[in-house]
Amino acid sequence: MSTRLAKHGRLIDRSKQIAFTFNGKSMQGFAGDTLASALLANGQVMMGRSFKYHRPRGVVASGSEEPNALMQLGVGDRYEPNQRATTTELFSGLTAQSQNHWPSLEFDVLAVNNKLSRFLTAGFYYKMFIHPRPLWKHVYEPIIRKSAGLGAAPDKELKDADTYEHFYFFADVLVIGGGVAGLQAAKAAAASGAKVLVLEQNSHWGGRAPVDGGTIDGEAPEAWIEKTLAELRGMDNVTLRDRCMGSGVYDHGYALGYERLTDHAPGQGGPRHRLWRIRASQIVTATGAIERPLSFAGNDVPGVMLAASMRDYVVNWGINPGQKVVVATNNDDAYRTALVLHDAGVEVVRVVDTRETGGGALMEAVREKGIRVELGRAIAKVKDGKCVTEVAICAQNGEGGARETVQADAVAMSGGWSPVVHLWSHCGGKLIWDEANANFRPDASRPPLGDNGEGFVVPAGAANGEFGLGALLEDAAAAGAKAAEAAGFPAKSVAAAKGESEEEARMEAVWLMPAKADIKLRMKSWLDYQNDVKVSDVQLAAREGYESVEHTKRYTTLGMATDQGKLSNINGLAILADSLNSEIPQVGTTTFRPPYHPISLGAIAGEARAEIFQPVRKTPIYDWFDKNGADWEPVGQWRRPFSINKPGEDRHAAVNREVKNTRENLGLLDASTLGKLVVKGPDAGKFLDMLYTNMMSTLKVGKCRYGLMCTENGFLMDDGVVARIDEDTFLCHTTTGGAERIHGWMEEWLQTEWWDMKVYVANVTEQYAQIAVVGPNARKVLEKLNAAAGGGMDVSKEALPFMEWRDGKIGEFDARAYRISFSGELSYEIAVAASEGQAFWDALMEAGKEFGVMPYGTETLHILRAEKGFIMIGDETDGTVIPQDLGLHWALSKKKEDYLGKRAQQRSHMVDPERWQLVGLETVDGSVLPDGAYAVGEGVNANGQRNMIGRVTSTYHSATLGRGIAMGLVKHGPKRMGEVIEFPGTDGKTYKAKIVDPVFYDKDGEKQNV
Amino acid sequence: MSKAVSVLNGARFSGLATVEDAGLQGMITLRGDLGSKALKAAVKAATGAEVPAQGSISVAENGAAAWMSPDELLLLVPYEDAVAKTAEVSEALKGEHALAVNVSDARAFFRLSGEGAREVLGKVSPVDFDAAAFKPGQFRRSRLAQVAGAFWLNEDGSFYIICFRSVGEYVFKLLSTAAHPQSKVGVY
Amino acid sequence: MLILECPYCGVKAEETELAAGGEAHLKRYGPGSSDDEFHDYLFMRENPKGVHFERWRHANGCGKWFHAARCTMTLEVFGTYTAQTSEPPQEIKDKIAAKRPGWTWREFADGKK
Amino acid sequence: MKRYSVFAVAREALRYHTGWERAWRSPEPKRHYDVVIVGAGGHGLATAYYLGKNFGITNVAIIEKGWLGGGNTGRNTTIIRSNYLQDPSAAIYEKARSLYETMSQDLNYNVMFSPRGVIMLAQTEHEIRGYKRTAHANQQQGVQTEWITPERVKEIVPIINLHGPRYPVLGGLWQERGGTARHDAVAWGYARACSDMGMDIIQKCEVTGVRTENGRTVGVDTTKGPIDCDKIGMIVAGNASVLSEMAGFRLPMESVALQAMVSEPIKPCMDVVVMANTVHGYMSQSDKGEMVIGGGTDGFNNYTQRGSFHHIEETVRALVETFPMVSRLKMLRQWGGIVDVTGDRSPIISKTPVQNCFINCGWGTGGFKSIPGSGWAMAELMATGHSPLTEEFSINRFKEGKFIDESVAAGVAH
Ligand SMILES: Cc1cc2nc3c(=O)[nH]c(=O)nc-3n(C[C@H](O)[C@H](O)[C@H](O)COP(=O)(O)OP(=O)(O)OC[C@H]3O[C@@H](n4cnc5c(N)ncnc54)[C@H](O)[C@@H]3O)c2cc1C
Ligand SMILES: NC(=O)c1ccc[n+]([C@@H]2O[C@H](COP(=O)([O-])OP(=O)(O)OC[C@H]3O[C@@H](n4cnc5c(N)ncnc54)[C@H](O)[C@@H]3O)[C@@H](O)[C@H]2O)c1
Ligand SMILES: Cc1cc2nc3c(=O)[nH]c(=O)nc-3n(C[C@H](O)[C@H](O)[C@H](O)COP(=O)(O)O)c2cc1C
Ligand SMILES: [Zn+2]
Repeated sequence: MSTRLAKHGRLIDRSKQIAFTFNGKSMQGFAGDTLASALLANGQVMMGRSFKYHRPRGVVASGSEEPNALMQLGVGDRYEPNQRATTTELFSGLTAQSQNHWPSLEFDVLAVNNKLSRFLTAGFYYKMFIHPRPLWKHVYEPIIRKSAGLGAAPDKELKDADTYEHFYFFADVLVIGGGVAGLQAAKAAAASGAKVLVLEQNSHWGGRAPVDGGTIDGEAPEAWIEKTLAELRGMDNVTLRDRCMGSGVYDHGYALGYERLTDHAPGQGGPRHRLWRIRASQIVTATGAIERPLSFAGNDVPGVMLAASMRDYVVNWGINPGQKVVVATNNDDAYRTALVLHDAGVEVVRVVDTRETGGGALMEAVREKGIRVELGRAIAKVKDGKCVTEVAICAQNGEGGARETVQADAVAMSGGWSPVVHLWSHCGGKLIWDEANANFRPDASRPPLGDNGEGFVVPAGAANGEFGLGALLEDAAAAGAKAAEAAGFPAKSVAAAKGESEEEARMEAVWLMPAKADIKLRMKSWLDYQNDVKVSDVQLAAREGYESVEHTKRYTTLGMATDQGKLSNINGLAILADSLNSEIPQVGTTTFRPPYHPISLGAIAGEARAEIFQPVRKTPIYDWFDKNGADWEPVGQWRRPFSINKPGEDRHAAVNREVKNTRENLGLLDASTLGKLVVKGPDAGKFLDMLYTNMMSTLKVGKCRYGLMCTENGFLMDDGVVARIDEDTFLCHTTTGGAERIHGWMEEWLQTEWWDMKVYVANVTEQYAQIAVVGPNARKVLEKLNAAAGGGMDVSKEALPFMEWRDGKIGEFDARAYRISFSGELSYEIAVAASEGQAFWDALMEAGKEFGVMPYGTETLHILRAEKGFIMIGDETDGTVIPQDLGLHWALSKKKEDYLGKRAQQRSHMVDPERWQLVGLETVDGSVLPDGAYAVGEGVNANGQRNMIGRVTSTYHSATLGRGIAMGLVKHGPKRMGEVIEFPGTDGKTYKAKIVDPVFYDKDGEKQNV
Repeated sequence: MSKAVSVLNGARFSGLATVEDAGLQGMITLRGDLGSKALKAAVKAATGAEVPAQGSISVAENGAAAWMSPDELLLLVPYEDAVAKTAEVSEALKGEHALAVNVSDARAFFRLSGEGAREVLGKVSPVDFDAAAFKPGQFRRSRLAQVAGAFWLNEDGSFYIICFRSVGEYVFKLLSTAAHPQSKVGVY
Repeated sequence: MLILECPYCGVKAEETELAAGGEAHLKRYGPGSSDDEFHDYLFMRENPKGVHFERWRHANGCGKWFHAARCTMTLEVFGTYTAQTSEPPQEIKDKIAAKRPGWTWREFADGKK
Repeated sequence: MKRYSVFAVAREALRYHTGWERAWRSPEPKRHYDVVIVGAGGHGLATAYYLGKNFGITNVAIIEKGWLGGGNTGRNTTIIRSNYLQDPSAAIYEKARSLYETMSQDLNYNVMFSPRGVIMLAQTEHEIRGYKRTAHANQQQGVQTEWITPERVKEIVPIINLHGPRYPVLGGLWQERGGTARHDAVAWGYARACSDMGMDIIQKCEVTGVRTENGRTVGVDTTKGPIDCDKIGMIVAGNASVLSEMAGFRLPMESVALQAMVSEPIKPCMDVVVMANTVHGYMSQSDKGEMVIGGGTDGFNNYTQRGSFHHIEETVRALVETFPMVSRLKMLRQWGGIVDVTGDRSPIISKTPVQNCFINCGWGTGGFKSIPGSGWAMAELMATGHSPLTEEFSINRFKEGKFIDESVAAGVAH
């Protein structure tokens, strides 16, 4: 039962009370508390349930390594599962709920799993639930899924109430970690003039030192930290960020910083998280070290804590961790905890030290306080329960017999320290085994390599395996200087601050407690708390042949929980090495992957949500359509009206109306999205002859020609009308999707293959608003505009014949008019400056009234072209179709010996007469063929699939003809005119369709030539 | 004639920095041999500015020339003069292998000004905006979040930003979001 | 997240400003070439563990295509150079030779001039 | 071999699980094998398994440079479906899917095949047409798929946002018997069965050379010494080019990084697999509770098993937009794998210019789902020299221009 002490609490402000609730209960904490410290202060030792066995769990650590104390935070659109109580700063109104239990934390039905733990060992599910087959999906899996998972999922309709953003930053030296090593390294690097960025994940600087004591330059570490911070803040080549975690180190010096701006003060406005995208020449990882638990039975009972963490709770937050504490250790550092506890008035019942020879100065200091220290001893077992009550002590060197039982309500354990090597390792930094401290530390000779092939990460301080204050400050100063040097800033040698801490006796590697613990104890000795992986599980994995550390990890899930094994990895692989009679270095570690500590998906997505999730490209007439009933359809990044619906009209009715009206009166289409590429130069014609399958160099100035483009692989990729502007200038129209693609395609060939050609290309797509004026009345409306303006371009049949273009004035507007038609009607495509696009559109709509003008959308465009048998890129083509399939031989120049795709089209499969060919399709009953339907032939193929002989490429209801029309690719199609073939629908019906000529309407093209 | 409207039609947002429609701006894409005398002369004549050095913009009274690539410049001229000046430049470069096209209407044009300008741009563009790294007169083509864009820094600390017309609205919203009054980073 | 220096505008561009373009120095085969030649040109790709020459476009930038010499195992960049060449510059080849003695790639190799 | 069952587990529990046997032996290599399979990924192991099961060929070594299942089989997002468009693809993927249905029983190892259903969202008119086309094709190919309305999509995936401002959901292609499986277990289950048939799985042993005599393979060189064999199957995914180089032929292949990530585990909230190809992200929830998320490949040749972060960003953006509730979940871990991408993004299962040397590669971003079918067909090809399922996947197709292009209908092929 822990409570607040009268003394200590360097991080809390006792004058500021903060109210919060836990599982509905209101509680009080202080400013500066973490949720974990506040809960402890309120006597809440049990904070959650474990993943598999639903065992009661309390907080074991004080930082981001915490595996147990995970909470559901917040409500409504700010709800968030799996938040660590230890990294959650307390704020008033905070609401927390413990997770993974039902109905309550105190009483959890699934705690039966604990009783069954003997059956539910590692990998049990691979061996069970095999029979009977259907039960897995319908019974077993649902049950397993329900009991697994941690926090409750957010509401299905949750819309995050917060926003997020990204920020790019460039630094010569990035220092990750704001402990004394980080600060010392930063100071050394900054002195060279390098631009330095320092990231500290916590809201307070200095790391462990203020708690661990010792002196720096003769004063308390805290004083030095304040001074150094002040110095660094004073330098304009240094940037310090707290609450900002170095989340990952990526190739070429890229690093992510995860800044938590409002987690400690929700709803204050502004982004919640900011993801820093940092590019650094050099990165110093001064990320400290993490204490390891000891593996003894019941080491997961609430009240059992890491020794240094318990010390943190006392010193930083003034927490009284218990009345009677047992300290268990294999090293000297834990004695600091004993001292701190004693000094705080907590009874230390025992210090149990596995070392026969015990420790050094710190141990003596403890003994002087009259605290009982027992050497060569171990914890045999902590009695199961919702909190510590009894601790059995035995000889370390035995099976756990001959126990002495002591009453205690808390246990502080220390199994030694492991440097935080994650960020060093993310990009391939290698590790070496440090025998003396029994841990993996960075191997300076094998760092991760940057773009120049040189190392770009330098470890510093405890993160580099240097634990003594003196040594680690030296190490850090050197690291900072080295990084600056490598970044091109020769160090002005900064002497390291002089650190002094008690001499420490050598620790002893202890992986199991007691050393020969029997199976019953091993089945209760936890390695990975959150995923409920015990010593016996790793041993089982080894026995069953999952010998690779990667197999063991995946078979037992060791280290796969949300703490990513920060506490368990080393202990686990030591057990594995032992079971394999191998050495720890031989077994090796699993791969370290970002993020160091989980980061919100919101932060990763950044600002890109809702309206600016992705750019929407809009034509100059967009707003008009939006106001006038546009039924929008995304076309690439553009948005185009599928149809323009009158009030109360559905899209189908609208389309039929638009089609009819365009054929009978006058239709307007916003064709601005069509690509427009200017191609200019003495070699322009020659160049286009290579790009298009047909001849462009022979095109006369003033005329237009329809052209096809193929990939080098022979497949049709784009089409459009090319206009010759002058002797060496062409304007090439592309499909809407094609503009950027084809522009890039042209540049690619000009730059990388035919760089001797004198050709320039410019993409002028968006310079123009291009409007198709279509229908029998097209000429009338243009002439009316001209008349009104008194003169203008002559748009008569004679002056502007089909497939020609002219520059001039249309009404008030400077325009270029192309007499081209994708509908078979009399049609002009008129380009005006985009800025005048809306005005021009308005003029046409106004003048067109008397001629029955109506805008039409993409669907009508498709139907009009289909009625005329014109192919559509993306419908008739899909990346596997060549022009020959579409009967476009007329567009394949015989004269040219080469064009892109020509060689490909000579390959055996491309000239195969069995290829499906384009035809028109007419349903026998006039109905509309289903989209994408396939025509079936006789029998099945070698794999028992029904033989298919064709497919529908586009199909519509033609309002003009009052029936369904379609185009399709059919085996030997053109030779089978009149034949009826069958298309089985997915609706159970079979559609019969007659093979016909693809031109359904105005076969001789009368209408467009008037 | 006032038929012409800029894509943002005068839109403006004020937060960490001020984002505003910089209105209609004459722009001419000029491709050619940047070393040629004729071209230098044509640029001078059209804009009053010299051919800029790599990665920079040279500004004159009422015109400017920006370096787009080794064989491309963007000439800035008054909107009304764009058509005429495009013709002049083409005329002046007759005989040379060059291409001049009016792209004034294919662009959206912004001004980003105020204290936070560097920071705001730093949220959407993978470019170092540290005062030591990005100086007045520098011209950079890069990314504005998900679209291509170009920008340069003026003596007064404001930026001009250019993107394609069709995404003008996206970029305006993007910059406005980045300029949220409570999103100060505080590094520049 | 690679950074490559664009040889045209001198910008140290990050990957998001670039577009990767696959194997460099391909020789185009058109009509008249054998099925094998054409097939190899279109599909046979160098895919080495180690030194590789490849194409990139400074897409969100000057728009130019350029070449990069890069190690596919360490991602070390030996150098970038313009696309208007059918062979890597000697000094880049030498630089690679210094760091990867005995390297070979298609017809190019250590020591070969 | 001791069979796995609830009774076996109960029995073992009483003696604290001390009696379990090794799932597979770790033998030293013999001097000669009838067949050497290079690569102990899912495809290599499945090939070996069916060589034994269907053709009685058990003098087989499976040689693995790392740990078995540690390649892409051990790092994929486990989507299993067979709703492919082209006949050859549909045939082999459906064969595989149907074998998955009974895999746990065949192998006596619970691979947790979970036919929970897969939806591919249509978010453009073009996608609608593509998926309707696929549904029609699948009907003729004996693959059960169905075009469903947005309302139905919402029923099946309550957490989805149908009305995203950018790309509203217009419907989907639904394969009810698609799903996921426990990827590691697939490799382990096959390994256990192979080992039980007397095959040798040799881990931490890299093949460094392929020995040939007058156009025939005779063996391989490895870091554990030379091994003779009559036939070789190269089944090494991202390393295919490296192996083919050793054997003296080249492949129409490039190796690039594909990344994936998982969120922290939460209670069940999504019972199907959803793929959103327009915005390019896909997501499912594992039995342990993490949201398993993947997206697109990097653009450049890479052997590092690390990808570029901006692809993770694009994927996450897409999913936050499609499933707004994930915004406040956290990314727990990200990783990459090296996928083998061919000229038409479809696999190669084929004889090679070298006699008795067979190759199976090019599964790229989508070969977990095909493991049993591919193994089945590859075994048939290696044992008999012919397999209808592999016919169209031969290397020669590139010369003839006879491609198998799946990008036609769906953007991606995970
Ligand atoms: C991130 C990601 C997500 C994916 N998602 C999906 C998905 O959702 N659905 C799906 O169906 N597919 C998916 N895939 C694809 C799928 O994972 C692969 O296609 C499939 O696993 C390939 O299996 P394999 O056995 O051919 O290759 P691998 O599993 O990679 O096995 C090849 C083995 O060969 C070994 N090897 C290589 N060289 C040598 C040598 N010289 N000597 C000895 N051994 C060697 C390797 O170590 C490796 O173990 C995904 C892939 C990735 C990377
Ligand atoms: N005596 C022992 O056995 C022993 C062992 C280990 C450490 N120590 C003590 O610990 C201290 C070591 O100093 P140090 O500075 O090297 O380590 P430190 O632990 O004091 O400081 C590391 C700092 O880095 C921060 N950090 C870690 N990962 C981060 C990330 N990804 N992003 C941002 N910030 C991150 C931490 O919050 C912490 O503030 C000394 O006081 C030393 O005496 C003692
Ligand atoms: C379907 C799937 C689910 C995974 N779930 C987890 C998980 O819950 N926790 C975890 O740490 N890693 C998880 N991983 C990732 C693995 O830890 C590992 O990163 C991945 O297999 C790649 O291996 P590597 O990182 O060792 O290279 C998962 C991987 C896959 C394919
Ligand atoms: Zn460039």
